[in-house]
Amino acid sequence: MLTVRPSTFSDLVSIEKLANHNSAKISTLPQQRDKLSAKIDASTRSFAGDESMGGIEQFLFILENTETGEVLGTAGIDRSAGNGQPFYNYRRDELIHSSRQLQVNNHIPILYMTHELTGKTLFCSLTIAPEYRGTEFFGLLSRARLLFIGLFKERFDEDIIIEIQGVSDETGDCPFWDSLGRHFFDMDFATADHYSGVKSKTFIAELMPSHPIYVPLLSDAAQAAIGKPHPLAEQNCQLLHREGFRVGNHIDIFDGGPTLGAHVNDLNTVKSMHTKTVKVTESNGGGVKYLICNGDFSDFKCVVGHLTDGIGDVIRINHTLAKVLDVSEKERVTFAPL
Amino acid sequence: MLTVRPSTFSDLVSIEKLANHNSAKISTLPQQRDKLSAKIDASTRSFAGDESMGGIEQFLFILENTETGEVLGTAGIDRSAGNGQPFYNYRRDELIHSSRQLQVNNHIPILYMTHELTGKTLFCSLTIAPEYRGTEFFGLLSRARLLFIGLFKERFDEDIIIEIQGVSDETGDCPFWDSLGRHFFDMDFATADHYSGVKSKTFIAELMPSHPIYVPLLSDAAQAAIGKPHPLAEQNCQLLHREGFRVGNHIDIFDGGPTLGAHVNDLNTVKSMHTKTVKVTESNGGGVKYLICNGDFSDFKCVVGHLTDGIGDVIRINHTLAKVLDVSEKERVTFAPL
Amino acid sequence: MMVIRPINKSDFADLCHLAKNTGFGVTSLPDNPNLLQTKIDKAEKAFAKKVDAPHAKYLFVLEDTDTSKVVGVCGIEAQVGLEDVWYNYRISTTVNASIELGVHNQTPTLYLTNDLTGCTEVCSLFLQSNYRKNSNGLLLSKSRFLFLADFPEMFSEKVFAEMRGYSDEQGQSPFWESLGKKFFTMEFSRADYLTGVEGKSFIAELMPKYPIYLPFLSEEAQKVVGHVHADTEPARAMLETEGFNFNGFIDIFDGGPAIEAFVNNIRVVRESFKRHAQVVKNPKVVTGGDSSLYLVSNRLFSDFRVALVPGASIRQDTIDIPVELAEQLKVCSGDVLRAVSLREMKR
Amino acid sequence: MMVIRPINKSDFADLCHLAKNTGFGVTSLPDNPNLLQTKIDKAEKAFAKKVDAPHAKYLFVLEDTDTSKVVGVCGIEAQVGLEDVWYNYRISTTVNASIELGVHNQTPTLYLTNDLTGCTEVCSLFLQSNYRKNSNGLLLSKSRFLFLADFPEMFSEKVFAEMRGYSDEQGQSPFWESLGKKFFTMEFSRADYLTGVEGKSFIAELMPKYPIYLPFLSEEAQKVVGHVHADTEPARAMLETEGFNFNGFIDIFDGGPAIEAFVNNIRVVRESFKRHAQVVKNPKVVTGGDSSLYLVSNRLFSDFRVALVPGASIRQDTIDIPVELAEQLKVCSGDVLRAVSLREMKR
Repeated sequence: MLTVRPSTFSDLVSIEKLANHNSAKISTLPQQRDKLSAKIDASTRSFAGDESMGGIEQFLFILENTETGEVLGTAGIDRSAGNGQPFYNYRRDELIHSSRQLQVNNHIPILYMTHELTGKTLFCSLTIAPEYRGTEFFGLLSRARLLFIGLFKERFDEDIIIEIQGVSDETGDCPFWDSLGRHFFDMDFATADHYSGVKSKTFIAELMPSHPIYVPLLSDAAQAAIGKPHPLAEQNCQLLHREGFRVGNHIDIFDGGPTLGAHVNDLNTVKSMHTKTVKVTESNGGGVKYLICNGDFSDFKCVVGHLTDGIGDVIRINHTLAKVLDVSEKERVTFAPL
Repeated sequence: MLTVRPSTFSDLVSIEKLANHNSAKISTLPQQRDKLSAKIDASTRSFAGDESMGGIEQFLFILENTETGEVLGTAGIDRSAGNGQPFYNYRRDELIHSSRQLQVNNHIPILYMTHELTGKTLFCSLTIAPEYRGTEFFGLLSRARLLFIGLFKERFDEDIIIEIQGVSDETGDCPFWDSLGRHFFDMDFATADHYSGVKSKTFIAELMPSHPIYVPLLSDAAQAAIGKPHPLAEQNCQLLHREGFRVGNHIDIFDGGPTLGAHVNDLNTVKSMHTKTVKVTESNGGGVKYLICNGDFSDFKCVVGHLTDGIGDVIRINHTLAKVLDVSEKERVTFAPL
Repeated sequence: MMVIRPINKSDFADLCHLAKNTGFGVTSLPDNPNLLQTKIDKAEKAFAKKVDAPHAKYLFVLEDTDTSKVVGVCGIEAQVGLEDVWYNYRISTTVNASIELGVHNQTPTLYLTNDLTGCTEVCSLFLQSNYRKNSNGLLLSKSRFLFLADFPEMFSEKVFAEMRGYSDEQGQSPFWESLGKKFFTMEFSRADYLTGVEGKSFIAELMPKYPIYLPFLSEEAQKVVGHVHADTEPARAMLETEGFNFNGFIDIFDGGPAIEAFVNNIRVVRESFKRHAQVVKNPKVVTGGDSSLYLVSNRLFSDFRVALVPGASIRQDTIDIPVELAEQLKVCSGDVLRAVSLREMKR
Repeated sequence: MMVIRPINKSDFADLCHLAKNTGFGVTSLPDNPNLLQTKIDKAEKAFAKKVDAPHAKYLFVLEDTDTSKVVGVCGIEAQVGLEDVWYNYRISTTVNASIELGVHNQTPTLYLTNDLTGCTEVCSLFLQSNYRKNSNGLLLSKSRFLFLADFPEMFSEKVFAEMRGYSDEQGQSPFWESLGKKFFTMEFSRADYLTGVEGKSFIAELMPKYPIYLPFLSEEAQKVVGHVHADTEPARAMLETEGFNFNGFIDIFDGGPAIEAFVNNIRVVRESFKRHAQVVKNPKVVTGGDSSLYLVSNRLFSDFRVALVPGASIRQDTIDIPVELAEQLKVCSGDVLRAVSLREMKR
């Protein structure tokens, strides 16, 4: 059965393989073993409730085939975007350059560097094995995080954000980068993106231009790429949009990709989730598919399973499900429509 | 009976008296006869559906005692903030100046000049005779506009904004102005505010500093005044907040007062208003107090009256109310809880 | 005989004729009779000291006294930007460096400034094409520096000249195409014309106020920053030999340089000397070429005159002035003249 | 005898002793032995031409050859800002004007720039207090200009010096209190120290990047922009007589001026001349005071030496050098020296 659970150090090699797969380019998951290892360490401490994480918890979930032990995907939550450092975005704004005398009225879009999303809860590091893309397990992996946040709201910011990879071509060329960041970094997008994953963000303060950027001065391709998702990220965008995430005025400073945001209580999964008491039964039970998770913080588990929800407080699940979720009779599970 | 209706030229002298009353200082209603006259003219054309207004309609309502003919208050709606010119605000943002090496992490609030509220629908020109402040008629006057917008949504922007007068003392000194605009305008707040009412906005482009403003460089009093309403505007703020307006990140460029905003469908009056068919009756009928208006665009009328709302489509109102609202049997009225 | 003198009302027709032939490169001499009349009025007031010195806008003409025709014009604005706003871009350097990443980048950055506000501008230079010979151009241009030398208290200590920027054969300015056009949504020629005839408040309204990183402009635009139009190369070279330098200020429309000098560093000012006039009937016969010519001014404010004399006229204590010239210069023997060699002396 | 020469390893102890006494005004000479050792190492490499010329950081010492003690130090950085980032504020003018409202306001505005990147800096000047007499200060400071004159190809054509800004008796800098402190949240002395010992990336991280309108600073801060500390007045005056000018660049921390000159405009460079050495046993008896002193350099790069000789030693074709001095200067009769009067000649 495919299950979402916290990552552990024993997943390191599997995750590394996933991270280095070609299609992972659109993910924010780091590709270097030491960085991955640090990320798993931070996650382990975060799930353990380690107080020294001090509000910058970083959770990394994995999607595992419990029968084969295979790791099929990852999904992360950073409690606090920027992880204690400034979180950079461009904010889109517009100035009107207007002259009554000359009857000119020009709307000039401008990009301002901003840190205002710093500290919001960030969804990140989403990767899934290519053969599972487009399946219900993609939804499971991505949305399991929403159940987790819904269960433990007090541990997260009330605003959730997620950065969507921006437009780049097969060779990795990124028109927004080529027209903007490249002038100041003197390197291609892939290299800058790599540094962004592995270095402290000091270099962004050092290298990114600090003055506002007039959009009309960027190349046409760059202007067109502002706020546009990478084709490979469109499925995820669709899912997020259905979930209640909305495109705001923030874009990525490197590739111009959009940042989606939502108030936690406006998210469909959070609005529609219920918690009921378990009755373990033999039968498969029929019903419709739900996301189902246990209520355990450190040993969080989430799967797709069949349920029949009713009016009472009791819900029936079969043995297999109960075992995978690690819940017994009278314990409680949380579920939301798939 | 106190009624809200469109202004006419015959109201000019009465409005002028109101506008020049001391307490009107917190209103955006112009005080000069020629400006007032132009405003009434624009309003008359807007209520008449004059196409030449071309999306920059300006509506001016008055609160009249229909028995005495006395004008007791005004309230305006500009279809399009800025009325075709840029609408200026400062937008509050924050940059994090952070050095890991030195363990410094400073949040620096910054004000950016922005025109992004240009074209949204603006509530303005609210004035009420002092003896009616604090009565239900203040709510009538202010909220009648919401019924109007709720009835004719397609004629307005879906975002409604309203600027609240910022902090200044009895002598008219304004700490935000004194610390910022004054350096560049070389005049006191009252004079600049006056020009803002009577001149085209070219002078703002010419005189306001164009670079972002670091808030920590302003005086303490100016910093404290950012986003704070004038004490006299607090009652109105309260009402607006109850209505669903929220403080955003925009402030007035002159006095630092807050700009409130809401999506039209999020406003309580709009959400709770109903339109039903009138049955005129003799009895006073009892019931509770409602805001009640007719559905007429050019001859809009709104009053406070008693109703008993039920399940059917018919609502009873007495003769007096019907007369004041200018509605007959079988016509429709719109109402919302007071 | 070629003589520099203040403009006056009777020059109106000649000035209009000149303005017709300037082309759009000379913003300050628009082909617009009303404006030209205003300029003449202002200049007359300036020479009559009827305006405050900082607001004075002087216009001089070059007259061919044989034909009594005005064939050239040049101007001095005592202090620019006191009524309207004077804009330039200043080229600055932004360095972005990260030792950790081994990156060290210099990015030229344009800042919109009003830094030349209050400085003296030499401007409006135009010489009729058939008179572009016999040092007339140098006489016309450099005569202004003698005026500055004679009346320094009327001017700023810094003087500058805006040079027409590069444009191609079609008259297109790559700098404008890449920057100004995107904000003004009009052709260069129209914007250029408007700055001459409308106030400058529309610049405050339309021009981008935040700094512009040069790499955002087209490569052609980047190349021409601080470069002058081919026709203006000689003027630039002339001013540079006089001690003017490019110090990073460029025109906001076409990217042409504003070159500047401290008045007391201008060669004409520095090397000029005072000497008594000696009116003579039969001047010494001139030998040698143009290179030995001297500019001579009569040092009169309202009746300012400058002409050229051969180097041989410069004596130990006096300057020989032929009778006919003395009349044009309005000088008698014994009057103190200011003189300087027209060209830099070889050392 | 007082002689200027390149620093070397054996000067470490003396340099540490000097650094202890500089106070916090001299950022480039921090009281930190490790850093001083690094500085000596870098200087030795520079004089040995083991670094690329633009990256060279030269340190010279003033040695009292009678005691073999180093009593002063001064430095030249060939080109600043090539490895780290060199920051200044540049004071610019913003004009806000509305003809309609009759307003015309000039607002001084500070732009954070890196415009001095690539220029040569003279720096690290410090002279032990009991040696502040007998023209030792002038010898120490001006000897550097002879080095620039002898090896111009190793330096930028523009040279500047940052002058310590104003601070009050308590050592408080009003400019820092009103600006830097609000962004660095630390005391001036600490920030100043950090720029000397840490890299400058923290400036990129903490400093405000948008322009600062000067009226937002306290009145005290506005007043001291471009002003030097009282102790630095003589140094500023000295450099100004050498041809340095304030051109709007100030220190981002204390608002002190950076004053600049083109190398070939520095008086010492401009007036210096080359002449053959004539080693003499019995030098002419000196009459007259300090004012007739001349700086003399041996024009050797790695073994550079400068000392003072009386004006009487300067002959038509040669310079008299007493035997003892010849040994210190490492010159023999016939070697070509560079000389210049220590002070500007009266004209």
